[in-house]
Amino acid sequence: MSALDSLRETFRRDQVFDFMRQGTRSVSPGQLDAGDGKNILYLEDITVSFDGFKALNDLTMYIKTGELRCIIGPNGAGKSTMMDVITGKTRPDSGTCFFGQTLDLTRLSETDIATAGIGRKFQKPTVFPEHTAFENLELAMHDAKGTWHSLFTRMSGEQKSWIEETLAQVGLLEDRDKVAGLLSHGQKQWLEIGMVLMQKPQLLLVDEPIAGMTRQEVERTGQLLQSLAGKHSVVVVEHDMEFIRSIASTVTVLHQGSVLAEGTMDQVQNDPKVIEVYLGE
Amino acid sequence: MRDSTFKSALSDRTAKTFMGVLFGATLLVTLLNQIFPPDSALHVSAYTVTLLGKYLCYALLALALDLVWGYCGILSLGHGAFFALGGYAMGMYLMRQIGDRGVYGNAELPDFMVFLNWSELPWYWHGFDQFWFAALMILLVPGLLAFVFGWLAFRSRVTGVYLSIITQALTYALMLAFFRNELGFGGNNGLTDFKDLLGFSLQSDGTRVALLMATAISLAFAFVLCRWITGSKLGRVVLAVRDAESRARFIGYRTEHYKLWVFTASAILAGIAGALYVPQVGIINPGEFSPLNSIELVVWVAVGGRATLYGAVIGAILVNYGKTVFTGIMPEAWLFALGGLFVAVTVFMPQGIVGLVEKHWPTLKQRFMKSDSNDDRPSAQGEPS
Amino acid sequence: MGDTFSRILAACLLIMLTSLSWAEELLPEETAPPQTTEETPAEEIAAPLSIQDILNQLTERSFDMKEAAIRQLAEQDSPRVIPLLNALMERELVHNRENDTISLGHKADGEWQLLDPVSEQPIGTVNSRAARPVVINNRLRTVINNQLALFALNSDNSDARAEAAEQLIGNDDPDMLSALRLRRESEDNARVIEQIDTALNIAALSSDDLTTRLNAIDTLSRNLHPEVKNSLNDRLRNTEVDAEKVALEKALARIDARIENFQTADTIFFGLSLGSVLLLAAIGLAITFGVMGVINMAHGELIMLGAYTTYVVQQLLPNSNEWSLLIALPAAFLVSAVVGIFIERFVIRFLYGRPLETLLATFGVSLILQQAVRVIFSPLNRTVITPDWMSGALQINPVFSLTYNRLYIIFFALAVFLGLLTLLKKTRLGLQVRAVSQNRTTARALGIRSERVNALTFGLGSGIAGIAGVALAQLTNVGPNLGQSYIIDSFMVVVFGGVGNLWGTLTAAFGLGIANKLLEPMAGAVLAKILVLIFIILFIQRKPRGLFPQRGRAAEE
Amino acid sequence: MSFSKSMKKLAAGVVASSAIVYSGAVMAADTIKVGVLHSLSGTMAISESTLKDTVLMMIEEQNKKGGVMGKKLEPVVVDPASNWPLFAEKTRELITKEGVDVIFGCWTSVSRKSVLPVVEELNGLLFYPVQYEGEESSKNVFYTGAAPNQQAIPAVDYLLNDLGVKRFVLAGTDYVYPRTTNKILEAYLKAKGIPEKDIMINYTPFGHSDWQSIVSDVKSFGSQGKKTAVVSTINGDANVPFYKELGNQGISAEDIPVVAFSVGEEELSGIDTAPLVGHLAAWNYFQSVYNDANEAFIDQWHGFTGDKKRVTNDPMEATYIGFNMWVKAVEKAKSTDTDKVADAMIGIQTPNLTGGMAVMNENHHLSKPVLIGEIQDDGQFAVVWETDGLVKGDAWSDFLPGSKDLISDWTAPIKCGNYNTKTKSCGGAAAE
Repeated sequence: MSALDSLRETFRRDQVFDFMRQGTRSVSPGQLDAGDGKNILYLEDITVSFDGFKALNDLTMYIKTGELRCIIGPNGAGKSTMMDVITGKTRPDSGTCFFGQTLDLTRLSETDIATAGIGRKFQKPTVFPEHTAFENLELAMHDAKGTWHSLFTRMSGEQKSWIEETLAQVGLLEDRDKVAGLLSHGQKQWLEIGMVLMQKPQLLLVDEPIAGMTRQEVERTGQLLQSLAGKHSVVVVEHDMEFIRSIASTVTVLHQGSVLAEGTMDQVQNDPKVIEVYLGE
Repeated sequence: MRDSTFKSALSDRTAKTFMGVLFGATLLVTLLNQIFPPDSALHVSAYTVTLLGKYLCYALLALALDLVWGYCGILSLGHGAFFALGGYAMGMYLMRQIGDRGVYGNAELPDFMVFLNWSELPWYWHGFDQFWFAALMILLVPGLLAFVFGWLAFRSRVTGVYLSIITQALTYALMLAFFRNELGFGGNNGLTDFKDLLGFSLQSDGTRVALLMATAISLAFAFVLCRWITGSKLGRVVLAVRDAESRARFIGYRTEHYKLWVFTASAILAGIAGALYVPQVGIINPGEFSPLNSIELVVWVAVGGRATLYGAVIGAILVNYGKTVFTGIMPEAWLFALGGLFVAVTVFMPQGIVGLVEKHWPTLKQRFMKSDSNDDRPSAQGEPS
Repeated sequence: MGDTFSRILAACLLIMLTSLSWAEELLPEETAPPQTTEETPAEEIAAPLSIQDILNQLTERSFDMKEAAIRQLAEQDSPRVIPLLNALMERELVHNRENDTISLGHKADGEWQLLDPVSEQPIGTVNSRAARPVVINNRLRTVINNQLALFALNSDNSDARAEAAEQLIGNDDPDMLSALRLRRESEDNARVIEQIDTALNIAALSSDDLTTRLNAIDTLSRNLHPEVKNSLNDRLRNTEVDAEKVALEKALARIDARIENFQTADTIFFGLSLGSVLLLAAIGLAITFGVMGVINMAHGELIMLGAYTTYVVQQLLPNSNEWSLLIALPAAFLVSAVVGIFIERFVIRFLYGRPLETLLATFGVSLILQQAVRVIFSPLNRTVITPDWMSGALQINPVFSLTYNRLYIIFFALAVFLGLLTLLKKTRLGLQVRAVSQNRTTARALGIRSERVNALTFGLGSGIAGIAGVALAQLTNVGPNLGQSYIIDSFMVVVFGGVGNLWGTLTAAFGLGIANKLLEPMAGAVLAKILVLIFIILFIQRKPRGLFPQRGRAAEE
Repeated sequence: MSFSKSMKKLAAGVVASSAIVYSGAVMAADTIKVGVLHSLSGTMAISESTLKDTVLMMIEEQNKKGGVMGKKLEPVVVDPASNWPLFAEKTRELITKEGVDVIFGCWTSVSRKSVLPVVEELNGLLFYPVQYEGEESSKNVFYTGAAPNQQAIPAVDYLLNDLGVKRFVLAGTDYVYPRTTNKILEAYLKAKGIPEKDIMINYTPFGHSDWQSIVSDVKSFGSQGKKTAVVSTINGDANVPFYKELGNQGISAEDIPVVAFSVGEEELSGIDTAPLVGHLAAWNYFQSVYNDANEAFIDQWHGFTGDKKRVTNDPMEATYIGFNMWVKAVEKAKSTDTDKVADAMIGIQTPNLTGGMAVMNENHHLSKPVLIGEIQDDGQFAVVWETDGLVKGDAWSDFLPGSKDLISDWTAPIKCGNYNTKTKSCGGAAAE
């Protein structure tokens, strides 16, 4: 944000000066404030439009701390766009998007959001092809991320073992030194999940985790995600109804950029609107 | 031990081989030049010494570029600018050292200022009579320029072709600026007719050899430094930025900082190269800013082989040696050879000479692999570490 | 100052036509054999001399002598005067060193065909070094032109008269003025009258009568002819009369004010013209680089090839310079296109998806092309003749004129642009090009032979570069370095405009062109350029994808 | 050889050691090697490649005559590729590696400046054939081109006296030659009583191609009542677009004559000169000069290049003079040793191509006639004015404050390139 913008910020009529808002800013910026019972993510009337076409149409949705939420919806329903908004890749035209009580995600950069505790696994697995699996995790590891630090840092024993644990968790221990580019599609998916885990995120956004996985792999992924829920909040976007049924507590159906229905799997499946949409396809 | 430190980088095998070859060659040349009388068959003339010195400067420059291009994926078409700025800083020092031995015998002003009747020394020339100051500037000026430029560019995520083109615009603008005599850097003629450096006459073989040595040492130092950087976690992050920038951002790296860091570091190295270059060739002028030079530099790295460091060095030396030879034996046609080489390399050996060698010489490859498993990414094939 | 030179040519031609007719009638009487005089003309001055004698004085080296001779010649009452003066202007009066006489001469296969200056009868030939054209300098040219103008005043053609009158403006030689006055009475053509009045008014400025002077000043204050301004300034320096001073200052102020406006108009025109040059240079690149994502460093050399093609065409058709350009255009297009396709097939084909490496390869290619040209055409610049319809300027008024070549080039650039646009939008090839540039795999899936399309696209881009070369050959050097001087600017334009967007390229070209020209007066040529570059750098920071960002292979990276 | 060893130990002194390198190199040679140091590629190839051919032609001619001192001449051609540091490197190569006895080369000032330290260090011999800004005189360099007082000053005199010019535009490319020349002219014009406001100075970058604004400025500057002329020191490449623009904006020589110092027959050969008739150039030689020596030279040139259209120009004449003088000097000194030849050079006379004699002065500059020619429609110049006698080249201009007291005299007792007549001392490093 350039100096000018911040100046404008200071003089916004609808806002009190920062120094007077001390009370509300009890948590220093970058710190998450999402105690138990509170929601960890607030999306309120978010609208995003790409030259005319509304990808999100005042979408409102809340994610509770520690819950595992599945999001379904036909193509172009705005699932990925929503993820982009949360991770700061896309800026909404209107609406608010808070991480916990204090962090206004629409103001933070991708990096800030990542460090604040939101990890994202992309739809198309993106890992660092020329690094080994181990190194991929090392890079993702929750740690100081400054340039000078990374120049002088040496990996400590527990960091090493932590990485190995995660490798085991995503079942890549024997491929630890394989260059990521050479891993199979499924392995890449896992590696990426592993990387997200290494970030110690509060909130995981998982975009189509099981694409291109075998049956067994799918099951293991399911277990993995469930095991994560609780200490982390997890948002899964998926097409595969079976998979969702197998893991989901709450399901949100997106349609044309806004929430069509929300509830348990059975509820949404019997929801006439949902049926209409899906049969309509 | 995965995270290389300066010490480990110093002691790793490639570095050892590299420095071995480097110092071996320079020492040999030095001895041949100093011990044998000029008329003996074994004598190495001052010509060869300065020539070698020039090659090593270019090698250092290529090394600097390889760091940003090979490892960080930033194709800078403006690295010549940093080289030239370093050169000018050194040139200004040498200029002031001439003192009253200029043709006009003016102790204050360099000759070109006298005959364009400048009344007194422009402010930015002050301090350059001190070597330490000049030395500082050699690091500072290119560094600062790179920092400011990079900060602007990377912050606003200018990438790929766009970045390349504006780096080119940068060096082009600087060239035009330095051509202007009003700027007070001697315009097209640049700075020349240097007398001595730190009190040693630039025309004595002793100084020449010393300069060659200095260049060799700084090249070796830079090489080890680069290996350290690329071997450290920073190096891995930088590679990550090159391969999947957004991914790196989403796991919490301020990629622009990393790019900026590497870009600046590389610019400083380029500056040093320039500073060593000037006293050996005896002139610095705006031609060094010419965008074509920068492009050619990129080609050296491509010829040698990207993201291998020593590839860049080999490329720079080979191409320039070729130039020296061909401009001599086939003055009319050498450009054909050069152009042909560039085309052939980019089309038929994208990994450059080094890549080719590694492919067709498994035994050699083995040797490299062992020592390079940490950081020789392009050739990494899931080798054991 | 208008295009004096071409004006003179026109005048002379007409005069020759009119005068030749008389010459033929009078020939029989004038068949005196060419005699040569050994005496120096100095002594002879008094006695009446034959035309041949007068001419022979031109063998003198001193220009004063020559001038005297010319004036003498002009006074002769003979139909030969005008043709001879023209011959002198055209360097067709030659000094035969063998017998030290002057005669008409034409060079033909290394020899001078000499003609008798009076009878125009051939009087033999001498080898090319035995005779030399009579040398005249600027002063003599002015004298001759004035004399010719004087004659032309009474020509039947009104344009000739007008030009003659303008030539005489600011000339204070009394008998010239009287001639003008004489003409003024019988003259009916408005344009001629205007010119004559200007001339007479200027003369009136130096009359002794104040009121005449004031009137003259008043009428002149509406006149932009530079001579007017000069003479008013002169007057202002010399006059003591306050009333006149005031009047003069008012008049000058008025004139300057008008000139001011026209100068801004000038600057805009210059900007447009520079813009059109940039557009021509960049537009081919907008295809190869913008649409295909090939960083073609050899683009400049393709332009150069176009320029050389123009040269070759003119060499092949030596006596058709007027329309040889029309042949050069398609020729240049073909040559560059073929070379382009060649490059694409043998180099770039292997490098798709690696834009930064195409840069290196094509840089090599550019070196080769340059040296090739040096070897074939020698490193010297080559002459490209500018056809008459392209030289000179469109004189809107004495202070504001648009040079034809630039005018044409502006239109030409726009034409090329529109042509290209329609090609891409309307034709099947255009469709395929865009398809491939968007997504080659899908395009292939749809059965588009992307191989072929690529080759054709690159050929197209290169061909257009060739066409640009034809135009640029009219403005600048045709030499091996032609390309280098345009390549960087072209890239700036394309990137500034936004890769892959033709409209962007158009806007960028004209935008930068005009900006440059607006800066130039205050900053100077170099600084202006630097400022523009810095602006581009900063602009790219703000909008990292240029003016009109567009998706496309180059934009992807 | 023991001698040279001890020498080596004794003297780190460069001159000595390299003198040995040098002599050692030539001892073996039974031919005399002549270095040719002109760019064959890059931006300067346009002008320089012609001079390369000229030298080769002269050598061929000389060898036909039986060489020099019974030895054949052997040309060594290298390509410094218009790259200034490369000029220095190639010089070193020519002298130490090839062991040439003399070098003919350079065109731009910067290339000469870059070569200068090397020839001085290795005590080589350089003949520099191009008109230049002066302000230099080296023991090892002979300047056969014009110094400012052999081109600029007479030209301006012609404008002042013969054409009655009152206002001057000094237009040049922004590098040292125009800068210095214009400084000199400015001082000179002021001395002649031309007020500041009647002098317009304008600099443009190399290869400047868009002259619209500048030409129209000149046009309006010229329409102020007083006779105006342009003194152009615009460098090679930029001239074509400049003259084209002049022609198109209808500036004829009668209105505003342009007198150029860097435009010769060769530059014109790239332009359609019809609209330029009457514009001027000042040189020491024109191809159109009529005398047998010149005709012979032209024929020889056409023969050598096999191209009847090839033109000759002033730098070629300078090369011609320089070469002949060197031959004479070598025969006079009976040696190719630099110092001997350099001493022999002074006072040498050879015919120039304009019907007179060229004299090498003690300041290593020539005495030459100055001619002013008007451009003709056939791309040639017609001489309209020339100096009565020879003008002696002045190494240090009297019109620059820095150098008015400096002279150059390489004969005993002064033996100095920049001798200060005030302090009676040899200032600067050129002393040794």
